[in-house]
Amino acid sequence: MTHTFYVYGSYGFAALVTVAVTLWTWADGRARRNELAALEASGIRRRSTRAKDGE
Amino acid sequence: MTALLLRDLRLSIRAGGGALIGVLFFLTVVAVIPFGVGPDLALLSRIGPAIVWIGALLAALLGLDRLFQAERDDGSLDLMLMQETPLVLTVLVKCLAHWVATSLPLVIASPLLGLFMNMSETAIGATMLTLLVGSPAITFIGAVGAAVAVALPRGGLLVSILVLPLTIPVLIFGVSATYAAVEEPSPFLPPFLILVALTLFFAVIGPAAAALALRNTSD
Amino acid sequence: MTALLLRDLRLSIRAGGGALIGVLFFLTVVAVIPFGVGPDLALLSRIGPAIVWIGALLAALLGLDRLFQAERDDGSLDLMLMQETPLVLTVLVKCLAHWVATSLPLVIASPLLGLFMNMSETAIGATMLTLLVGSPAITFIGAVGAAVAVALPRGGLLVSILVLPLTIPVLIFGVSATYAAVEEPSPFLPPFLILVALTLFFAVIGPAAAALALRNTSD
Amino acid sequence: MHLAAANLAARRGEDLIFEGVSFRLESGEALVLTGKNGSGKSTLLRVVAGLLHQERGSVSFTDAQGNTLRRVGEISHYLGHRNAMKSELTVAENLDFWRRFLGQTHTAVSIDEAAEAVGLGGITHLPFGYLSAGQQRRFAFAKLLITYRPVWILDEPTAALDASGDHLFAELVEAHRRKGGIVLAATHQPLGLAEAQELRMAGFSHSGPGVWE
Amino acid sequence: MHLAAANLAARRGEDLIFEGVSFRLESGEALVLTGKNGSGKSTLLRVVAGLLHQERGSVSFTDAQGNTLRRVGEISHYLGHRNAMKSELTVAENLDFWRRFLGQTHTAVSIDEAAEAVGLGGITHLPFGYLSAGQQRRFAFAKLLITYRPVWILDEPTAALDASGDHLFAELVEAHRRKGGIVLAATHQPLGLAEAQELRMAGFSHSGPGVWE
Amino acid sequence: MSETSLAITKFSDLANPTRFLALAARILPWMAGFTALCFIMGLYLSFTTEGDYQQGETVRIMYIHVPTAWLAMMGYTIMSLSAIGTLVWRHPLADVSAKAAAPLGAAFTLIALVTGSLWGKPMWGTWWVWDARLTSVFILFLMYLGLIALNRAIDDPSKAARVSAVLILVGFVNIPIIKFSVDWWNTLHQSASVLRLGGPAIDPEFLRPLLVMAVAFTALFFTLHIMAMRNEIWRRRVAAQRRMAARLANREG
Ligand code: HEM
Ligand SMILES: Nc1ncnc2c1ncn2[C@@H]1O[C@H](COP(=O)(O)OP(=O)(O)OP(=O)(O)O)[C@@H](O)[C@H]1O
Ligand SMILES: Nc1ncnc2c1ncn2[C@@H]1O[C@H](COP(=O)(O)OP(=O)(O)OP(=O)(O)O)[C@@H](O)[C@H]1O
Ligand SMILES: [Mg+2]
Ligand SMILES: [Mg+2]
Repeated sequence: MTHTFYVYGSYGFAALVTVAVTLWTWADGRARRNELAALEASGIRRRSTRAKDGE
Repeated sequence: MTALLLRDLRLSIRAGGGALIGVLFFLTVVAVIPFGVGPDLALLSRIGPAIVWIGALLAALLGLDRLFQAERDDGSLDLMLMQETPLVLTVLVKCLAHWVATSLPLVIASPLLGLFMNMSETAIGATMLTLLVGSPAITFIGAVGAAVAVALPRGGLLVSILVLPLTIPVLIFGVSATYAAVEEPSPFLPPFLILVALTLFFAVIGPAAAALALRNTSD
Repeated sequence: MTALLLRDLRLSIRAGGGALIGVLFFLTVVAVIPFGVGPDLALLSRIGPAIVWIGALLAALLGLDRLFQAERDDGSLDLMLMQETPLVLTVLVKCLAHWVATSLPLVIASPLLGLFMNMSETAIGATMLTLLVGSPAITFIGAVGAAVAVALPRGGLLVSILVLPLTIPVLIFGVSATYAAVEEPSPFLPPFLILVALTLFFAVIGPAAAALALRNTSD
Repeated sequence: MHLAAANLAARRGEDLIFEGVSFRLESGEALVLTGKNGSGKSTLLRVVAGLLHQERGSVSFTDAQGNTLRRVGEISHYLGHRNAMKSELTVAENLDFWRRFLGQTHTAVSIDEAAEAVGLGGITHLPFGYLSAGQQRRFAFAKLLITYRPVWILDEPTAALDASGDHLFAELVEAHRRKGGIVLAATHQPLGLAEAQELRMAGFSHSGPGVWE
Repeated sequence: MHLAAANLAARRGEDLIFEGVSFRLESGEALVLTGKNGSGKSTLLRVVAGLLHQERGSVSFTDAQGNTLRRVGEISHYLGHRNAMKSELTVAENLDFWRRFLGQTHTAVSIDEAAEAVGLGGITHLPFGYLSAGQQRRFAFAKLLITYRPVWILDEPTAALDASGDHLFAELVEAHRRKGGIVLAATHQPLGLAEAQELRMAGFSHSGPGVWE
Repeated sequence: MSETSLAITKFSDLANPTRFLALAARILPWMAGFTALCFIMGLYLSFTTEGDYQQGETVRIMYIHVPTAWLAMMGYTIMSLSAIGTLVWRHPLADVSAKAAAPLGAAFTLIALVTGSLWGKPMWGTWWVWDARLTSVFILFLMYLGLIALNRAIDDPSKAARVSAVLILVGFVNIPIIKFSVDWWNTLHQSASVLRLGGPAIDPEFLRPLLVMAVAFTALFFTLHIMAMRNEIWRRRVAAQRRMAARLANREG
């Protein structure tokens, strides 16, 4: 009884899903960070920092 | 609170047509199933209780998603939320009204459906009894979904999805109690008592959770 | 008119997650069935097509009754009635949007459901085909009911009496065409063609009747 | 170009609400309906818009070329008690839908301009349901600007508007009239329109016998 | 007996709409909220009625015996933009339901008297949906009379009312105040109330940072 | 008013979003490293241990199936705890935690379902049966998807969180059903042999890789969860700043 297909199928599928979720989470984080940077660049800043700058 | 019960019943007759829609939906389902299983009367009578229960479950969903949405749309919900009477009680009464308007007719019609499905007298009686005892649980669970639907502009399917899985235990014990009544070796009482327990459990949990959801979604 | 289609689709997505919802709803309904009838695979595969069709009916019923009521409640219906574009067309497009949003996902998901119900390839294909062809008919019939519901605010009962019985022929021919495809002796084409005819018939009658009802709304 | 109603009568339920109502509005003119609650203002507007069947009489619109149209609704904007906007969609989506549904016209303004015109530029990305009552009413009014229609039928247009909103509304109506438009409005508050005709509705007319009498 | 709010702040979506709102109303006093569209009048009323959670601050009601109640909603009538009546039921059925649901009080008037008081005696047998906008609003107001509650929270109560309706409304509110009631109303039109305090709402307060920033 | 003073008056000062971000930035590299290490060890162990005399090679599926099945349930439990945080303390981080956990839970549930199916075909001779354990896990999967859909359908995040929280809590009844379904309804599926009263009843030969893999998957879950929470906080921050920008533009213009 080897059932190689089922064993590697399981490991393959698990790897696929975990890698996909990891990549997606990471890419999402990058996109958000870029958005924040873009907002910062366009001069919109967090109110707290704005207040500290005395604006 | 009787005022609320009466109003909701009156509304369901005037507006939603609650009482009939369940029974009609049900007849439609029953009209279709024989095509699936073929004219095999024995088989039909075997799956009869299950079909009646599934029909009741699905029929309870019709209209349930708008239980509180209609109240929100005309502003009544605001007044109910402000009221001293515990919100849980209000929810309970609304559930009751909905049950009387949609599920009770089904319970009453179930002997007729049983005849259509070629079920034996015992099976019909057992189905009716388990439906009577178990169907309120479905309404109570549905009320949670309906309360959540208030936060959604249009509830509908999403609510049913969230709610249906929770009704599965009710279905399981309802059907198995019915079968237990018909098939000799298995005892009727244990699953039936579990069914009663489930209904009581959800009669507490359902309105409480629904009230919680309503309190948290009002804006 | 594409504007209306897009808006209605967008609304259905905003309100409840869109295409995914239909599939999820359906999966939930199907997941409930085995609990009722038991995990008997042979039986499941036999009643499979009927269950898929009943699910489609239920999905169409949920939300369909508010097709025009929602438009009336916020006043959009008035503007639509005043418009030059034939009202029939508007109704047709709204039906189409409702069908795309709720029935089409079911059609697309039906192979998956077929697998769950342990149906054969032929049965799955036939179910998908008959659903694709037949489910619009249910939407069109429902539209008449929805329009009547607007015209007669107290006509709730009437709507269910009107709509559900009319869907029975569609359901019956849909299911029997599916079984004809699977079981050898009975020919597939006759019931299938009747189904097509029914859909075409209701595609004409439904929107026309709905438009007529809307034009005659009491206020 | 003119809008004319002749000898209109309308029924609500079993009762005649009014009868013998006639008016004629030339290009640039406005008619303000006043009267007590329940006197039939909304009913008259809905009859003119074609949303309610009149019992007797007729409404017609004659354009600059002299063509006469019976279905006045088709060339009218109607602003009822309800705003005809979906609270799930953003303001921009709502307006864009109506613009496309009602048919684009080259003389109309863009959505952003319309929002600007009702004093709410910059928040068209918000869902309509998130707005306050007055903001919703203002955007419902913006709907009249995004496609051009010669006749405006307005039912209590300034309900929920603040003072600056009232002012803005009067200006927009005047601009429409200057362009040759016709305005028909029901109201309880002074609308601030110059030289508007006024029609006082009196409610339940009992002079004519009903159908059953 | 008094109604007091201390340092209230409320959020809509993610934004603070107002903060630091305080007032104190003794028995017989009235507070009128004014301000531009979208300035937070309705929001404040909903916070006081307990329909919206405040972000900070507190509202409390102290009755004649000196007992303090935090859930002000329980002793208040709230009249929002919507009328809280079912259009399928008759006016009498609607009012009767609310009277029983809100709890009968011996100081309150009967349904017919309430209908009379809002100037619409004799049509309580009609379905609510058959009434004109102003008639509906009047009956929504009648709801405040059928059970006695010391605090009235009114959001644009006179919207859709005609001149006689405005007058009638002012009289009913004055009568309530004479009996020692407290009134809180948001409005764009002068309500004709004697010696009412006024609170001008300004809209979005920007002083405090949001949670996410 | 400075940010910290608000945080201290309103929330327990342990967890305001800004502080959470700082903490996350510090511990995430360590967690990622630990996860990778565990996986290397776990995978090595699972491919070097003996096959079962009964199940043969397929027993190796267990090292994935069982940890992911546990995590599927744990993910939901974490969501339920967050839901309590949302409803009782109205804590914004709890909202974020629940929302971030849903897709992760769904992913692990999917893995458990698919590996279970892949195990079932050789063992039971069928991909799928409607037995209580399998169906209740399937329902868990549906509930994850439903909750994700619900969260997307409501666009006010704090309202969405409160609404979902109620449903999450009601749906928690499913977790004991999953756990005890094998005992309540005698079915095809294995009953608990590790997580049970009286200690594990499983050969240490299999227990060792199983436990290492379980630790690895758990570490992965928490790493991803913290990352997803951080993303969500950033997302809300972006939205808040955009709104403010729009409002300022509106005011100046
Ligand atoms: C799609 C199908 C399956 C699903 C959804 C599923 C689900 C689960 C779940 C939720 C657990 C955790 C239970 C707990 O902690 O008490 C579990 C554990 C387990 N499953 Fe499955 N399973 C499936 C198929 C299988 C198959 C085919 C086998 C092997 C023949 C199997 C063997 C096991 C074993 C050995 C455990 C560990 C039990 C323990 O030690 O606690 N499963 N499974
Ligand atoms: N459900 C909601 N979600 C998010 N924001 C909202 C919501 N409801 C209202 N708002 C916003 O809150 C602000 C205040 O609204 P509110 O209804 O309190 O104003 P108002 O003073 O009553 O205005 P009006 O005079 O127009 O009635 C508005 O700018 C509005 O955009
Ligand atoms: N759907 C209906 N069915 C029967 N009667 C109706 C209906 N709608 C309105 N009515 C009646 O018709 C009369 C006129 O209503 P209408 O809405 O035209 O009044 P209105 O002048 O607009 O009043 P308001 O100033 O209050 O808006 C009212 O007395 C009302 O009771
Ligand atoms: Mg009117
Ligand atoms: Mg307001």
